[in-house]
Amino acid sequence: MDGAGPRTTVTVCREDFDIGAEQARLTAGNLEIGAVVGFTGLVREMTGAGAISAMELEHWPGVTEKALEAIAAEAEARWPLAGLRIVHRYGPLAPGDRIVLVLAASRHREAAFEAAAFVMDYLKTRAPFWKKETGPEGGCWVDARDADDAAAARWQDGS
Amino acid sequence: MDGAGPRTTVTVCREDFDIGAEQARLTAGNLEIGAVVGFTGLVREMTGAGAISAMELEHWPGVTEKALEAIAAEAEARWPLAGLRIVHRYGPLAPGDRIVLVLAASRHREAAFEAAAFVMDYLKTRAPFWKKETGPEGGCWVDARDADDAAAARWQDGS
Amino acid sequence: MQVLYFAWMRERIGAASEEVDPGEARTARELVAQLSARSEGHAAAFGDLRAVRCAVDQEMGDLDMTIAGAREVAFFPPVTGG
Amino acid sequence: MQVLYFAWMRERIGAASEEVDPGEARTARELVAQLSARSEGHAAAFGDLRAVRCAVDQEMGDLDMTIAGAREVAFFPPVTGG
Repeated sequence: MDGAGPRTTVTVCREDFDIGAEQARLTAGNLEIGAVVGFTGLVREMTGAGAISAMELEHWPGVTEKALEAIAAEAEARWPLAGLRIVHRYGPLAPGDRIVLVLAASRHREAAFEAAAFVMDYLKTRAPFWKKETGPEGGCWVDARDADDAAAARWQDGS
Repeated sequence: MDGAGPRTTVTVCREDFDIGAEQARLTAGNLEIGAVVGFTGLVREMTGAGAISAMELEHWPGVTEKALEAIAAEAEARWPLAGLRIVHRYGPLAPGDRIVLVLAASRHREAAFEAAAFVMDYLKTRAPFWKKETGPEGGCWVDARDADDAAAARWQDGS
Repeated sequence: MQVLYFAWMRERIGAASEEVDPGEARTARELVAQLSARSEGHAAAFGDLRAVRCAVDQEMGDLDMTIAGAREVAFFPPVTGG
Repeated sequence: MQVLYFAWMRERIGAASEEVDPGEARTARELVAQLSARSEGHAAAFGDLRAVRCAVDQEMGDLDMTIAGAREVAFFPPVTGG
Protein backbone atom coordinates (compact mmCIF):
# COMPACT_ATOMS: atom_id res chain seq x y z
CA MET A 1 0.00 0.00 0.00
CA ASP A 2 2.90 2.37 0.57
CA GLY A 3 4.55 1.80 -2.78
CA ALA A 4 6.63 -1.03 -1.32
CA GLY A 5 3.74 -3.43 -1.92
CA PRO A 6 2.23 -5.70 0.66
CA ARG A 7 4.34 -7.69 3.08
CA THR A 8 3.61 -11.31 2.24
CA THR A 9 5.27 -14.41 3.63
CA VAL A 10 4.50 -18.11 3.56
CA THR A 11 5.92 -20.75 5.90
CA VAL A 12 5.37 -24.52 5.89
CA CYS A 13 6.86 -26.10 9.01
CA ARG A 14 6.54 -28.72 11.73
CA GLU A 15 6.68 -26.18 14.55
CA ASP A 16 3.77 -24.41 16.22
CA PHE A 17 3.28 -20.66 15.65
CA ASP A 18 2.60 -17.69 17.95
CA ILE A 19 -0.42 -15.71 16.74
CA GLY A 20 0.36 -12.55 18.70
CA ALA A 21 3.99 -12.48 17.52
CA GLU A 22 2.97 -13.18 13.91
CA GLN A 23 0.42 -10.38 13.96
CA ALA A 24 2.86 -7.94 15.58
CA ARG A 25 5.44 -8.73 12.89
CA LEU A 26 2.90 -8.28 10.08
CA THR A 27 1.72 -4.86 11.26
CA ALA A 28 5.04 -3.48 12.61
CA GLY A 29 5.88 -0.08 11.20
CA ASN A 30 2.78 0.26 8.99
CA LEU A 31 0.46 2.84 10.55
CA GLU A 32 -1.98 2.68 7.64
CA ILE A 33 -3.30 -0.73 8.72
CA GLY A 34 -6.76 -0.38 10.25
CA ALA A 35 -7.84 -4.04 10.22
CA VAL A 36 -6.25 -7.45 10.68
CA VAL A 37 -8.29 -10.61 10.22
CA GLY A 38 -6.78 -13.86 11.46
CA PHE A 39 -7.88 -17.41 10.84
CA THR A 40 -6.57 -20.25 12.99
CA GLY A 41 -7.39 -23.87 12.13
CA LEU A 42 -7.22 -26.44 14.93
CA VAL A 43 -7.28 -30.26 15.10
CA ARG A 44 -10.73 -31.33 16.33
CA GLU A 45 -11.00 -34.39 18.55
CA MET A 46 -14.49 -35.26 17.33
CA THR A 47 -16.44 -37.69 19.46
CA GLY A 48 -18.10 -41.10 19.25
CA ALA A 49 -17.06 -43.46 16.44
CA GLY A 50 -15.14 -40.69 14.69
CA ALA A 51 -13.03 -39.74 17.72
CA ILE A 52 -9.41 -39.20 16.86
CA SER A 53 -6.34 -39.46 19.06
CA ALA A 54 -3.75 -38.16 16.57
CA MET A 55 -3.32 -36.73 13.10
CA GLU A 56 -0.52 -36.88 10.56
CA LEU A 57 -0.35 -34.15 7.93
CA GLU A 58 1.49 -35.11 4.75
CA HIS A 59 2.49 -32.51 2.17
CA TRP A 60 4.55 -32.10 -1.00
CA PRO A 61 7.70 -30.19 -0.02
CA GLY A 62 8.53 -27.35 -2.38
CA VAL A 63 5.25 -27.56 -4.26
CA THR A 64 3.20 -26.74 -1.16
CA GLU A 65 5.09 -23.48 -0.68
CA LYS A 66 4.62 -22.56 -4.34
CA ALA A 67 0.89 -23.30 -4.12
CA LEU A 68 0.49 -21.11 -1.03
CA GLU A 69 2.50 -18.31 -2.63
CA ALA A 70 0.28 -18.45 -5.72
CA ILE A 71 -2.84 -18.21 -3.52
CA ALA A 72 -1.32 -15.24 -1.65
CA ALA A 73 -0.49 -13.50 -4.95
CA GLU A 74 -4.06 -14.03 -6.14
CA ALA A 75 -5.41 -12.51 -2.90
CA GLU A 76 -3.12 -9.50 -3.29
CA ALA A 77 -4.36 -9.00 -6.84
CA ARG A 78 -7.98 -9.03 -5.70
CA TRP A 79 -7.86 -6.90 -2.52
CA PRO A 80 -5.84 -3.85 -1.38
CA LEU A 81 -3.77 -5.62 1.27
CA ALA A 82 -1.01 -4.19 3.44
CA GLY A 83 0.20 -7.63 4.43
CA LEU A 84 -0.61 -11.32 4.21
CA ARG A 85 0.85 -14.16 6.25
CA ILE A 86 0.28 -17.91 5.81
CA VAL A 87 1.73 -20.52 8.17
CA HIS A 88 0.81 -24.19 7.69
CA ARG A 89 2.15 -27.07 9.75
CA TYR A 90 2.81 -30.65 8.70
CA GLY A 91 3.83 -33.83 10.52
CA PRO A 92 2.26 -35.30 13.67
CA LEU A 93 -0.46 -33.29 15.43
CA ALA A 94 -2.83 -33.90 18.34
CA PRO A 95 -6.39 -32.72 19.06
CA GLY A 96 -6.33 -29.04 20.03
CA ASP A 97 -3.13 -28.36 18.09
CA ARG A 98 -2.99 -25.42 15.71
CA ILE A 99 -2.72 -26.44 12.01
CA VAL A 100 -2.87 -23.26 9.98
CA LEU A 101 -2.71 -19.49 10.42
CA VAL A 102 -3.80 -16.89 7.87
CA LEU A 103 -3.47 -13.19 8.66
CA ALA A 104 -4.69 -10.49 6.28
CA ALA A 105 -4.04 -6.79 6.97
CA SER A 106 -5.65 -3.86 5.20
CA ARG A 107 -6.92 -0.31 5.72
CA HIS A 108 -10.51 -1.43 6.18
CA ARG A 109 -12.10 -4.59 7.47
CA GLU A 110 -13.96 -5.68 4.33
CA ALA A 111 -10.78 -6.45 2.37
CA ALA A 112 -9.14 -8.16 5.35
CA PHE A 113 -12.17 -10.41 6.00
CA GLU A 114 -12.61 -11.36 2.36
CA ALA A 115 -8.94 -11.99 1.69
CA ALA A 116 -8.56 -14.25 4.74
CA ALA A 117 -11.67 -16.25 3.79
CA PHE A 118 -10.50 -16.50 0.18
CA VAL A 119 -7.05 -17.77 1.17
CA MET A 120 -8.60 -20.46 3.38
CA ASP A 121 -11.05 -21.56 0.68
CA TYR A 122 -8.31 -21.84 -1.93
CA LEU A 123 -5.84 -23.42 0.49
CA LYS A 124 -8.38 -26.13 1.36
CA THR A 125 -8.84 -27.08 -2.29
CA ARG A 126 -5.48 -26.26 -3.93
CA ALA A 127 -2.56 -26.74 -1.52
CA PRO A 128 -1.09 -30.28 -1.51
CA PHE A 129 -1.77 -31.38 2.07
CA TRP A 130 -3.36 -34.66 3.12
CA LYS A 131 -4.66 -35.45 6.60
CA LYS A 132 -4.54 -38.93 8.10
CA GLU A 133 -6.44 -39.33 11.35
CA THR A 134 -5.78 -42.03 13.92
CA GLY A 135 -8.93 -43.22 15.69
CA PRO A 136 -10.11 -46.26 17.65
CA GLU A 137 -10.06 -48.36 14.46
CA GLY A 138 -6.66 -47.25 13.22
CA GLY A 139 -5.57 -44.72 10.61
CA CYS A 140 -7.95 -43.15 8.13
CA TRP A 141 -7.27 -40.62 5.39
CA VAL A 142 -9.67 -37.69 5.58
CA ASP A 143 -12.06 -37.27 2.63
CA ALA A 144 -12.28 -33.95 0.83
CA ARG A 145 -15.43 -32.00 1.76
CA ASP A 146 -17.88 -30.97 -0.97
CA ALA A 147 -18.48 -27.83 1.12
CA ASP A 148 -14.86 -26.82 0.54
CA ASP A 149 -15.24 -27.08 -3.24
CA ALA A 150 -18.41 -24.99 -3.05
CA ALA A 151 -16.65 -22.41 -0.86
CA ALA A 152 -13.79 -22.10 -3.34
CA ALA A 153 -16.16 -21.88 -6.31
CA ARG A 154 -17.89 -18.77 -4.95
CA TRP A 155 -14.74 -16.71 -5.67
CA GLN A 156 -14.72 -17.64 -9.35
CA ASP A 157 -17.87 -15.90 -10.57
CA GLY A 158 -16.44 -12.42 -10.72
CA SER A 159 -12.96 -13.28 -11.97
CA MET B 1 -21.80 -26.69 21.59
CA ASP B 2 -21.21 -29.13 24.45
CA GLY B 3 -24.48 -28.49 26.24
CA ALA B 4 -22.82 -25.81 28.35
CA GLY B 5 -23.42 -23.25 25.60
CA PRO B 6 -20.82 -21.02 24.08
CA ARG B 7 -18.23 -19.22 26.15
CA THR B 8 -18.97 -15.54 25.60
CA THR B 9 -17.38 -12.57 27.32
CA VAL B 10 -17.34 -8.83 26.69
CA THR B 11 -14.84 -6.34 28.10
CA VAL B 12 -14.73 -2.55 27.70
CA CYS B 13 -11.49 -1.16 29.12
CA ARG B 14 -8.68 1.36 28.77
CA GLU B 15 -5.96 -1.29 28.71
CA ASP B 16 -4.48 -3.00 25.67
CA PHE B 17 -5.23 -6.71 25.05
CA ASP B 18 -3.08 -9.72 24.19
CA ILE B 19 -4.48 -11.54 21.15
CA GLY B 20 -2.61 -14.80 21.73
CA ALA B 21 -3.64 -14.96 25.38
CA GLU B 22 -7.27 -14.09 24.55
CA GLN B 23 -7.44 -16.79 21.89
CA ALA B 24 -5.81 -19.40 24.17
CA ARG B 25 -8.37 -18.60 26.88
CA LEU B 26 -11.29 -18.84 24.45
CA THR B 27 -10.29 -22.26 23.09
CA ALA B 28 -8.87 -23.81 26.28
CA GLY B 29 -10.37 -27.21 27.05
CA ASN B 30 -12.71 -27.32 24.06
CA LEU B 31 -11.34 -29.87 21.57
CA GLU B 32 -14.36 -29.50 19.27
CA ILE B 33 -13.20 -26.09 18.03
CA GLY B 34 -11.82 -26.35 14.50
CA ALA B 35 -11.75 -22.67 13.56
CA VAL B 36 -11.09 -19.34 15.26
CA VAL B 37 -11.51 -16.08 13.36
CA GLY B 38 -10.07 -12.96 14.94
CA PHE B 39 -10.60 -9.33 14.00
CA THR B 40 -8.30 -6.62 15.33
CA GLY B 41 -9.04 -2.95 14.67
CA LEU B 42 -6.13 -0.49 14.82
CA VAL B 43 -5.82 3.30 14.90
CA ARG B 44 -4.68 4.48 11.45
CA GLU B 45 -2.36 7.44 11.20
CA MET B 46 -3.68 8.48 7.78
CA THR B 47 -1.53 10.90 5.84
CA GLY B 48 -1.66 14.39 4.33
CA ALA B 49 -4.32 16.80 5.56
CA GLY B 50 -6.12 14.04 7.45
CA ALA B 51 -3.05 12.89 9.40
CA ILE B 52 -3.79 12.24 13.04
CA SER B 53 -1.46 12.30 16.02
CA ALA B 54 -3.88 11.01 18.64
CA MET B 55 -7.39 9.70 19.18
CA GLU B 56 -9.82 9.84 22.08
CA LEU B 57 -12.54 7.21 22.25
CA GLU B 58 -15.61 8.22 24.26
CA HIS B 59 -18.24 5.69 25.28
CA TRP B 60 -21.32 5.31 27.45
CA PRO B 61 -20.30 3.25 30.49
CA GLY B 62 -22.74 0.46 31.30
CA VAL B 63 -24.75 0.89 28.12
CA THR B 64 -21.77 0.02 25.91
CA GLU B 65 -21.34 -3.32 27.65
CA LYS B 66 -25.06 -4.09 27.32
CA ALA B 67 -24.95 -3.22 23.61
CA LEU B 68 -21.97 -5.51 22.99
CA GLU B 69 -23.60 -8.32 24.97
CA ALA B 70 -26.76 -7.98 22.88
CA ILE B 71 -24.70 -8.18 19.68
CA ALA B 72 -22.90 -11.27 21.00
CA ALA B 73 -26.21 -12.92 21.89
CA GLU B 74 -27.53 -12.21 18.40
CA ALA B 75 -24.41 -13.80 16.87
CA GLU B 76 -24.83 -16.88 19.05
CA ALA B 77 -28.45 -17.20 17.95
CA ARG B 78 -27.44 -17.07 14.29
CA TRP B 79 -24.35 -19.33 14.19
CA PRO B 80 -23.25 -22.49 16.04
CA LEU B 81 -20.45 -20.91 18.07
CA ALA B 82 -18.23 -22.52 20.68
CA GLY B 83 -17.05 -19.17 21.97
CA LEU B 84 -17.17 -15.45 21.31
CA ARG B 85 -14.95 -12.74 22.78
CA ILE B 86 -15.27 -8.97 22.37
CA VAL B 87 -12.76 -6.49 23.82
CA HIS B 88 -13.14 -2.77 23.05
CA ARG B 89 -10.90 -0.04 24.42
CA TYR B 90 -11.79 3.56 25.26
CA GLY B 91 -9.79 6.61 26.32
CA PRO B 92 -6.67 8.03 24.67
CA LEU B 93 -5.10 6.06 21.81
CA ALA B 94 -2.27 6.66 19.35
CA PRO B 95 -1.74 5.58 15.71
CA GLY B 96 -0.91 1.86 15.59
CA ASP B 97 -2.74 1.14 18.85
CA ARG B 98 -5.23 -1.72 18.99
CA ILE B 99 -8.86 -0.56 19.44
CA VAL B 100 -11.02 -3.66 19.27
CA LEU B 101 -10.73 -7.44 19.25
CA VAL B 102 -13.42 -9.90 18.18
CA LEU B 103 -12.76 -13.64 18.33
CA ALA B 104 -15.30 -16.20 17.11
CA ALA B 105 -14.71 -19.93 17.59
CA SER B 106 -16.68 -22.74 15.95
CA ARG B 107 -16.35 -26.25 14.53
CA HIS B 108 -16.00 -25.01 10.97
CA ARG B 109 -14.65 -21.83 9.44
CA GLU B 110 -17.82 -20.56 7.75
CA ALA B 111 -19.61 -19.84 11.05
CA ALA B 112 -16.51 -18.30 12.62
CA PHE B 113 -15.88 -15.97 9.66
CA GLU B 114 -19.50 -14.88 9.40
CA ALA B 115 -20.00 -14.35 13.13
CA ALA B 116 -16.85 -12.22 13.46
CA ALA B 117 -17.84 -10.07 10.46
CA PHE B 118 -21.40 -9.74 11.79
CA VAL B 119 -20.22 -8.63 15.24
CA MET B 120 -17.96 -5.98 13.71
CA ASP B 121 -20.71 -4.68 11.41
CA TYR B 122 -23.20 -4.40 14.27
CA LEU B 123 -20.61 -3.00 16.70
CA LYS B 124 -19.75 -0.24 14.22
CA THR B 125 -23.38 0.86 13.96
CA ARG B 126 -24.90 -0.01 17.35
CA ALA B 127 -22.37 0.26 20.17
CA PRO B 128 -22.15 3.74 21.77
CA PHE B 129 -18.58 4.72 20.97
CA TRP B 130 -17.45 8.02 19.47
CA LYS B 131 -13.99 8.71 18.05
CA LYS B 132 -12.34 12.12 18.25
CA GLU B 133 -9.16 12.46 16.22
CA THR B 134 -6.45 15.04 16.87
CA GLY B 135 -4.77 16.28 13.69
CA PRO B 136 -2.73 19.29 12.56
CA GLU B 137 -5.82 21.52 12.83
CA GLY B 138 -6.97 20.31 16.23
CA GLY B 139 -9.64 17.84 17.32
CA CYS B 140 -12.28 16.46 14.99
CA TRP B 141 -15.11 14.02 15.68
CA VAL B 142 -15.14 11.16 13.17
CA ASP B 143 -18.18 10.97 10.90
CA ALA B 144 -20.12 7.73 10.64
CA ARG B 145 -19.41 5.86 7.38
CA ASP B 146 -22.27 5.03 5.01
CA ALA B 147 -20.33 1.84 4.21
CA ASP B 148 -20.81 0.71 7.81
CA ASP B 149 -24.59 1.14 7.60
CA ALA B 150 -24.60 -0.84 4.35
CA ALA B 151 -22.44 -3.57 5.92
CA ALA B 152 -24.82 -3.89 8.87
CA ALA B 153 -27.90 -3.91 6.61
CA ARG B 154 -26.73 -7.01 4.72
CA TRP B 155 -27.39 -9.16 7.82
CA GLN B 156 -31.04 -8.08 8.03
CA ASP B 157 -32.44 -9.64 4.86
CA GLY B 158 -32.63 -13.19 6.13
CA SER B 159 -33.67 -12.45 9.70
CA MET C 1 -35.64 13.84 34.09
CA GLN C 2 -31.94 13.43 33.43
CA VAL C 3 -30.75 14.34 29.91
CA LEU C 4 -27.37 13.04 28.71
CA TYR C 5 -25.18 14.28 25.84
CA PHE C 6 -22.24 12.59 24.15
CA ALA C 7 -19.36 13.47 21.81
CA TRP C 8 -19.73 16.77 19.92
CA MET C 9 -23.24 17.31 21.33
CA ARG C 10 -21.73 17.25 24.83
CA GLU C 11 -19.00 19.67 23.72
CA ARG C 12 -21.40 22.15 22.08
CA ILE C 13 -23.76 22.12 25.05
CA GLY C 14 -20.88 22.25 27.50
CA ALA C 15 -22.28 19.56 29.80
CA ALA C 16 -22.47 15.78 29.86
CA SER C 17 -25.85 15.83 31.59
CA GLU C 18 -28.48 18.14 33.00
CA GLU C 19 -31.71 17.86 35.00
CA VAL C 20 -34.67 18.88 32.83
CA ASP C 21 -38.40 19.29 33.41
CA PRO C 22 -39.94 17.90 30.20
CA GLY C 23 -43.09 19.98 30.67
CA GLU C 24 -45.54 19.24 27.83
CA ALA C 25 -43.01 17.27 25.74
CA ARG C 26 -44.26 13.75 25.01
CA THR C 27 -41.62 12.57 22.52
CA ALA C 28 -37.86 12.99 22.21
CA ARG C 29 -38.50 15.35 19.26
CA GLU C 30 -40.70 17.59 21.39
CA LEU C 31 -38.05 17.54 24.11
CA VAL C 32 -35.45 18.61 21.52
CA ALA C 33 -37.58 21.64 20.60
CA GLN C 34 -37.64 22.67 24.24
CA LEU C 35 -33.92 22.00 24.85
CA SER C 36 -32.86 23.93 21.72
CA ALA C 37 -34.18 27.14 23.28
CA ARG C 38 -31.96 26.78 26.34
CA SER C 39 -28.74 28.26 24.89
CA GLU C 40 -26.80 28.88 21.69
CA GLY C 41 -24.84 25.71 22.45
CA HIS C 42 -28.04 23.68 22.68
CA ALA C 43 -29.29 25.20 19.42
CA ALA C 44 -25.98 24.31 17.74
CA ALA C 45 -26.02 20.76 19.11
CA PHE C 46 -29.57 20.20 17.78
CA GLY C 47 -29.01 22.16 14.56
CA ASP C 48 -29.12 19.16 12.23
CA LEU C 49 -31.47 16.49 13.54
CA ARG C 50 -30.38 14.02 10.85
CA ALA C 51 -27.14 13.72 12.86
CA VAL C 52 -28.90 13.18 16.22
CA ARG C 53 -29.67 9.79 17.73
CA CYS C 54 -31.41 9.17 21.04
CA ALA C 55 -32.06 6.62 23.75
CA VAL C 56 -34.87 6.64 26.31
CA ASP C 57 -33.99 4.87 29.57
CA GLN C 58 -31.03 3.38 27.68
CA GLU C 59 -33.13 1.92 24.84
CA MET C 60 -31.96 3.18 21.45
CA GLY C 61 -34.67 4.56 19.19
CA ASP C 62 -35.64 7.47 16.98
CA LEU C 63 -36.77 10.98 17.88
CA ASP C 64 -40.43 9.98 17.81
CA MET C 65 -39.99 7.65 20.80
CA THR C 66 -42.20 8.47 23.74
CA ILE C 67 -40.52 9.93 26.79
CA ALA C 68 -43.54 9.51 29.05
CA GLY C 69 -42.37 8.36 32.48
CA ALA C 70 -38.73 8.23 31.39
CA ARG C 71 -36.04 8.87 33.97
CA GLU C 72 -33.24 9.39 31.43
CA VAL C 73 -33.06 10.56 27.82
CA ALA C 74 -29.73 10.56 25.95
CA PHE C 75 -28.80 12.42 22.76
CA PHE C 76 -25.73 11.57 20.68
CA PRO C 77 -24.32 11.56 17.13
CA PRO C 78 -24.16 8.36 15.04
CA VAL C 79 -21.71 5.97 16.69
CA THR C 80 -18.18 5.51 15.32
CA GLY C 81 -16.54 2.75 17.34
CA GLY C 82 -14.68 -0.34 16.22
CA MET D 1 10.30 -40.23 -15.92
CA GLN D 2 9.77 -39.95 -12.15
CA VAL D 3 6.28 -40.79 -10.86
CA LEU D 4 5.27 -39.59 -7.39
CA TYR D 5 2.46 -40.83 -5.13
CA PHE D 6 0.95 -39.20 -2.04
CA ALA D 7 -1.31 -40.11 0.88
CA TRP D 8 -3.33 -43.33 0.46
CA MET D 9 -2.08 -43.78 -3.12
CA ARG D 10 1.48 -43.92 -1.75
CA GLU D 11 0.39 -46.40 0.93
CA ARG D 12 -1.43 -48.71 -1.51
CA ILE D 13 1.43 -48.70 -3.98
CA GLY D 14 4.01 -49.03 -1.22
CA ALA D 15 6.34 -46.37 -2.61
CA ALA D 16 6.53 -42.58 -2.65
CA SER D 17 8.11 -42.56 -6.10
CA GLU D 18 9.32 -44.80 -8.89
CA GLU D 19 11.19 -44.45 -12.17
CA VAL D 20 8.86 -45.26 -15.08
CA ASP D 21 9.28 -45.53 -18.84
CA PRO D 22 6.07 -43.97 -20.17
CA GLY D 23 6.33 -45.93 -23.42
CA GLU D 24 3.44 -45.00 -25.70
CA ALA D 25 1.52 -43.06 -23.02
CA ARG D 26 0.86 -39.45 -24.11
CA THR D 27 -1.49 -38.32 -21.32
CA ALA D 28 -1.65 -38.88 -17.58
CA ARG D 29 -4.70 -41.10 -18.17
CA GLU D 30 -2.76 -43.33 -20.55
CA LEU D 31 0.07 -43.49 -18.03
CA VAL D 32 -2.43 -44.58 -15.37
CA ALA D 33 -3.56 -47.49 -17.56
CA GLN D 34 0.03 -48.64 -17.82
CA LEU D 35 0.81 -48.13 -14.11
CA SER D 36 -2.33 -49.99 -13.01
CA ALA D 37 -0.95 -53.19 -14.53
CA ARG D 38 2.22 -53.06 -12.42
CA SER D 39 0.85 -54.60 -9.19
CA GLU D 40 -2.29 -55.20 -7.16
CA GLY D 41 -1.33 -52.16 -5.11
CA HIS D 42 -1.17 -50.00 -8.22
CA ALA D 43 -4.53 -51.35 -9.40
CA ALA D 44 -6.04 -50.54 -5.98
CA ALA D 45 -4.56 -47.02 -5.94
CA PHE D 46 -6.00 -46.27 -9.39
CA GLY D 47 -9.26 -48.17 -8.77
CA ASP D 48 -11.47 -45.06 -8.68
CA LEU D 49 -10.16 -42.34 -10.96
CA ARG D 50 -12.72 -39.81 -9.67
CA ALA D 51 -10.56 -39.72 -6.52
CA VAL D 52 -7.27 -39.24 -8.38
CA ARG D 53 -5.66 -35.86 -9.07
CA CYS D 54 -2.41 -35.31 -10.95
CA ALA D 55 0.36 -32.81 -11.60
CA VAL D 56 2.80 -32.79 -14.51
CA ASP D 57 6.14 -31.17 -13.69
CA GLN D 58 4.44 -29.74 -10.61
CA GLU D 59 1.57 -28.12 -12.54
CA MET D 60 -1.82 -29.30 -11.25
CA GLY D 61 -4.22 -30.49 -13.93
CA ASP D 62 -6.59 -33.28 -14.91
CA LEU D 63 -5.85 -36.76 -16.22
CA ASP D 64 -6.04 -35.62 -19.84
CA MET D 65 -2.95 -33.41 -19.43
CA THR D 66 -0.15 -34.24 -21.80
CA ILE D 67 2.92 -35.88 -20.30
CA ALA D 68 5.08 -35.41 -23.41
CA GLY D 69 8.59 -34.42 -22.34
CA ALA D 70 7.65 -34.41 -18.64
CA ARG D 71 10.32 -35.27 -16.11
CA GLU D 72 7.88 -35.79 -13.22
CA VAL D 73 4.24 -36.86 -12.94
CA ALA D 74 2.51 -36.93 -9.53
CA PHE D 75 -0.72 -38.70 -8.54
CA PHE D 76 -2.63 -37.92 -5.35
CA PRO D 77 -6.11 -37.82 -3.79
CA PRO D 78 -8.07 -34.57 -3.41
CA VAL D 79 -6.23 -32.34 -0.95
CA THR D 80 -7.44 -31.98 2.66
CA GLY D 81 -5.24 -29.36 4.32
CA GLY D 82 -6.17 -26.31 6.35
